[in-house]
Amino acid sequence: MSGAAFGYFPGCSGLGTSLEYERSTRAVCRELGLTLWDIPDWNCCGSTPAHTVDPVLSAALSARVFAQGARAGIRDVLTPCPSCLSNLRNALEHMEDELFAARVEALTERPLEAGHSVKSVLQVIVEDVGLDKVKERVRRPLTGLKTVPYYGCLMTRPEKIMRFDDPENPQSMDLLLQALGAQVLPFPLKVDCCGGSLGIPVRDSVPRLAGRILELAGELGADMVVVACPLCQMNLDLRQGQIRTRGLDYTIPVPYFTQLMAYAFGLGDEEAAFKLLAEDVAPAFSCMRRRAEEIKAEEARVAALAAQKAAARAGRGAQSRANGAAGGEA
Amino acid sequence: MAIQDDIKSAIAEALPGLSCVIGWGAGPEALRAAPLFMRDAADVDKFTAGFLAVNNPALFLPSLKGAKVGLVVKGCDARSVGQLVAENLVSREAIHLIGYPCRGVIDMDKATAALEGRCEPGEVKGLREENEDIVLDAPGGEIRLAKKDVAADKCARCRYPNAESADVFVGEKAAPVVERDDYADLAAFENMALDARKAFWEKEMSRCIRCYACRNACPLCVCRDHCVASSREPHWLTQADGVRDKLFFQLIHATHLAGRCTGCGECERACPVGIPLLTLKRAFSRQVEGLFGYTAGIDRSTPPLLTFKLEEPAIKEREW
Amino acid sequence: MSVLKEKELRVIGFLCNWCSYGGADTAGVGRFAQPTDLRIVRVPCSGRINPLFVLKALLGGADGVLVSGCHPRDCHYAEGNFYARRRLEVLKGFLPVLGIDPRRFEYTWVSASEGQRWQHVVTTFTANIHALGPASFSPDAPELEILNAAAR
Amino acid sequence: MRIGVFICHCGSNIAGTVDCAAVASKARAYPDVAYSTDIMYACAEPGQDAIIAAIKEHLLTGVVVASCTPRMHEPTFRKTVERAGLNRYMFEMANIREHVSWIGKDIEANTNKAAELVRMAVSKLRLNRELKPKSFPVTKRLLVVGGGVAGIQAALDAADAGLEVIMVEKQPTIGGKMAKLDKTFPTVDCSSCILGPRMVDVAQHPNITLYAYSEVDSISGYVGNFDVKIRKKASYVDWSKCTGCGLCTEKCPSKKSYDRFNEGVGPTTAIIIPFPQAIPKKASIEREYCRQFNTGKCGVCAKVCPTGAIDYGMQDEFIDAKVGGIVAATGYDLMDWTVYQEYGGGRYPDVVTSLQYERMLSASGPTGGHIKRPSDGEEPKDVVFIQCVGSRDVSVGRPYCSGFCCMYTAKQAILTKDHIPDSRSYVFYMDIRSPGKGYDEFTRRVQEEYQARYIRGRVSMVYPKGKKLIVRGADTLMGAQVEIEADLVVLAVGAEAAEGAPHLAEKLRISYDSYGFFMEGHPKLRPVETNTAGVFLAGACQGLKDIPSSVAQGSAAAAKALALLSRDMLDSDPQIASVNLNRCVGCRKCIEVCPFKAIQEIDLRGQPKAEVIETVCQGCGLCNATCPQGAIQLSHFTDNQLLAEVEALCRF
Repeated sequence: MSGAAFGYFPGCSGLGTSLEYERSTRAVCRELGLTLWDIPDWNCCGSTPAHTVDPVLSAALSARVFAQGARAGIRDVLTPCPSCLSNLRNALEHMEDELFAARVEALTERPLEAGHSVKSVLQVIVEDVGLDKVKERVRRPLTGLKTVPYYGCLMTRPEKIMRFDDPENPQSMDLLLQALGAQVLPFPLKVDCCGGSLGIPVRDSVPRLAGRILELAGELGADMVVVACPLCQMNLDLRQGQIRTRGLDYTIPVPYFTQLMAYAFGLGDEEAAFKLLAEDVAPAFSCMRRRAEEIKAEEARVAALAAQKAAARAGRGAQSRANGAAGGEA
Repeated sequence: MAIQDDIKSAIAEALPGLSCVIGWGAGPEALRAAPLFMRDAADVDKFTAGFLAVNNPALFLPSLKGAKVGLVVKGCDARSVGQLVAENLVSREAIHLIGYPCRGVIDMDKATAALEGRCEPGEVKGLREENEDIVLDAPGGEIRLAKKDVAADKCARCRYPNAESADVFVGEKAAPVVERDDYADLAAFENMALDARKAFWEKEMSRCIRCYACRNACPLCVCRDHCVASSREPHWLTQADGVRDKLFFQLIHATHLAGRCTGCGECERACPVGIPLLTLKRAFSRQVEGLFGYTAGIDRSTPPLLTFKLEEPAIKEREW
Repeated sequence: MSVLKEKELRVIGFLCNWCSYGGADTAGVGRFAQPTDLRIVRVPCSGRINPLFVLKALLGGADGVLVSGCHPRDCHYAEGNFYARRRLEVLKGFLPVLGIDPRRFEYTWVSASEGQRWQHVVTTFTANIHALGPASFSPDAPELEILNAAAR
Repeated sequence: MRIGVFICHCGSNIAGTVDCAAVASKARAYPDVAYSTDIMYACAEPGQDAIIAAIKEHLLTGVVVASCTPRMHEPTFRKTVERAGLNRYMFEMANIREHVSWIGKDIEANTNKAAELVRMAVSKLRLNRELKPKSFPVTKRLLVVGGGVAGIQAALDAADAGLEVIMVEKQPTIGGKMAKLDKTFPTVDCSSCILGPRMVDVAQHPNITLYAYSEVDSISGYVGNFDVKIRKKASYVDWSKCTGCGLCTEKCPSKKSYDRFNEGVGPTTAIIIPFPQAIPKKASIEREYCRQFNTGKCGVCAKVCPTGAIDYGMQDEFIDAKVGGIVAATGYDLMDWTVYQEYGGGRYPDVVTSLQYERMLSASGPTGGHIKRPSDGEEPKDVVFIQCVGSRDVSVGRPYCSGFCCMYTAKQAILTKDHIPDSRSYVFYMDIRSPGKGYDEFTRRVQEEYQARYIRGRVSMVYPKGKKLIVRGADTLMGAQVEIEADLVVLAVGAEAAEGAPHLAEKLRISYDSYGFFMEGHPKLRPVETNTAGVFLAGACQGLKDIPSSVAQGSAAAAKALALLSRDMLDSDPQIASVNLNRCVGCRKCIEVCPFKAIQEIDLRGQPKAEVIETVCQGCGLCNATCPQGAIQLSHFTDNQLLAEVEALCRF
């Protein structure tokens, strides 16, 4: 589906803590032929602070986003942030109830027409663009990079709201990373909780929960934990120092899948934006390159061996033919 | 007419092996032919075919069981025979069909209307066919009418002008008038609102005199003396002179013909008060053709309402 | 005899004994509340239903007719509902030519275990009939006599 | 005609929302009604006596009872009117309970509706005719479909009573699920020790013919005289020659076959005898794993077989049998639990099903009765049992309780401790369901004596970490999350009707629910009968149940079958079609559509006519709806009777 256009909703973190996600997403979408129109004068989706206290207010915030989009002729919205996606989807879902919609519209003072949709960047790349198209764009394959994909709790759940991938064992990011050439390790904690926003009221929760994820990633021998959610990324990356004080004995970079895509597509440092991560990706990439060399050498060895065998077979065949011919003469 | 003579020879040739051959001969008036039962050469001389050969000779078949009979048939007549055969109501072996290319038959209501102000149909003394016209020998001189203006409605949507199943076919086959029946007449009828359709039938049926000519003219109405219209066991109809019972009789007739009616139109032609009875039957035929792809009198398979499929691809059952 | 004025419409059901009548029983045993309009005629099999019963009911003043049998392949008599499916589908498409809204007639399949489904079917069908309102098909009703007289 | 109408209160079941007295009083105005009253319980003895008294006092010739569904008490009241001297078919019922009082609370509407239903019944009754049954001979032979414990019980009981029995079993051996179990609850006695002798009894019983590795291909006919076609599947071993020595299974070179009997715990050979106590103890070849079939080269079994029993060219064989009754005992299967991705969806070898665990516990199983982790063969120390995997879980479409998992999980926890004394068992449960003799005591023992740790809560996730499996769940009693490092996880996988059950139901013409379980005739009063005369149910095919209940139902089904087949002649239902020869025009349409070939063409003075074969007609009425002139009428459901009901409802 090349040439498609979406209204783009970066979400609050896109302007702050997840600038690297934002930049790489825009770059990757451009490369894949997706046009992104910024929704004019967008506002908070109504996530955590609002929806925990007032579902109507929360939906009203989302509804205003759609209404702003509609003014610019936008119906289909794209957002990188699963939390925003969840809230925007929930708002659309709840507003199918007329009574609820009326309460929301009393706040927004404008009715929301039907026909709006919202999808995640991940879903659009995997389902609408397709992995074949992604593969075509790869200039610098991630051969030798050991990754674990981490989807977080919201990307596929609740199932009937998100309607994307398997809720308990999603595969889309696994397949996407494979398409980029990376090695993907089966990661049982891919939808486990990282602590989310609980890290603010219950400080201890994030080191414990995020720690568990990082620990298993390390045990499996991963070079990177690849994420799709700004909050997960923050918990796993920014708080890694904290987690290390509680026993984690290594560092592991936590990039967004879009950053790896930007790298694999051969885009510049500015667009891959690895510099904005807390944990350095450089050691992981040098590991990758070393392993890539090894893989290359091994492949060459196997090819040489095969060639040798083939030559030997050919030689034997020639000899036996020669023998046969000789026998015939005799 | 050369073709008429050819048909006569075909009849004469077949007659020795048959108890009789049914065709058409002179009727009470010059514009009306009547069924002719031919048993010898003198009878054969009286035979006429052509634009006045209106009656469907298949009507007589079920009552002539036991002896081999010959029938001169138009395409639509042959369909009636075909359907009777498909339902095992008559045996194909006991019938000798002589077919000829039919180029339409007269609709007396239309002819009467066309002659309005010029003469009464009964005053016409003779008729000859000239290509696409008929020329009437009327008291005030010859009257020329275009066939298409006075032909039966069914002829304008004729798909099978030639009796394809005939044992002997005389003459060059005629081209079908249409390739498929689009039921445009029904579609036009259904342009009326539902309530208007109801009112239409209520008004039409109020004229019915319960003479059952429609039933008696139908070649596929094989119940004959055992029609439920006059039965107490089962007692589907009262004898009350109300629109409801009159309409219900037509619904019984149409329902019994669902998937069987070949559209010969004899019911409607026979109706003395001019109720458009074929419309009801065609509504069923449209359903059956659409759902089961079955054309009565042409398909040799079991009639669709006497069989079934485990999966019915054309039936979209409603979700609840 | 009549339905309750302003409250009910005349809804007649033909149900096969083995599946749908049992399903309606199961709904009753489960106390699944349903509208009161429906009156059920019990027949051994949906194949027993001559489409003329449906037409008789509709001409006789029924506002809606519902037929229900065993699910295809589950017929107690092996094949009855297969024939019913063809005949009733043909009938449904015939009704409009008479000026009867085809939504006034539905046929469906409900098994003896599907009490909840039966409740859903009855509730939905009755609601649909109420949305359509009373059938105006009333040949021989007094006002029609007047209409007919006018036509004559 | 003089009709009596009785409006039953059914205690408050009807009278609670229907004004029964008002209905009775309205009914007095209906045509031919000579007597009408309301009555407290029509079906109770005083009620029946009152009906009989009224028939005699008011010289009634027909009776309408308005009460519950005719599917419940029509036979009861027919007998009542018969006792009063009326023909049993001079009776009609109006269903004012299931179809009126129980589905709405509007007394005005209910009373009006009840009165209308009574009017319909009266209208129909006025056209009822006396009907007399005909009798026909019975085939005294019983077919039992399924050779699990329920089928075995039914077959042995019937055979012991002198009935000929044919048993058809889909697998190469009888024994069913019980044969796979190591021990049984709550006695912890050896499953094969109690089942084995009964299996041998089946094989040796002179009245039982066993067709193993066979399926019911088709069934036609009706109660007393079913015609059954049995498909004997090709086993590629001539069982008349096979001695069950097992040499072929030792020498077979394809050793990677899926072991069906052992639930895939360890592989097996392509030619197999399922287990040492199999009945019949005969070898069969699993074609998809056999080298001979896949490559055309091997033939080892044929070479080593001392009796030359191997026959690679064998074809399926069909056997026709005539039986009078049928017991369906097809049991259950485990649901496909791999939908639970949170438990690994089948990706983690050390997450096993309860039935696989049974095979590990069994001394005759592939591990020789040693509990070993499938991944590395090590003995587990921490074993976690997760209950309700596919039971009571709406999210996977399984809202029902499988019934026996609580108990076998307790048993497996005990056996785990017996096998590995220093092991620890953890059981995640929702509720402990143990209503049975000695059952609750058993689940208490496993906690108190065997120190199994019972944790009330669901497991949200199982994932591997190193050599361990981390089991994370809720402890709802503590209000806390728990994580257990397990060596082995056993899932109590929910059960569903056996694969293919709906197909068999269609052949038997019985109903089944959305999970494939067969419908009993009445949930309380006819638990082993079906609505199809002559077809009975035993065991888990009707609904999940444990071994004692399955055995009890096997015996019950046998008793019902014996009651039926002890008679030499059966009365045919007179509610069948008949032809009015005067009206029949011999068009053959009825013959064409009859599903039972119950109508034949006869010649009446040179005219073809239809004639109903009375013992073959099943009374569906398809012919009646097909005959244009209404010459063929279904007695008791004639056109006139149905028209009378319709007209009773019509406005005009």
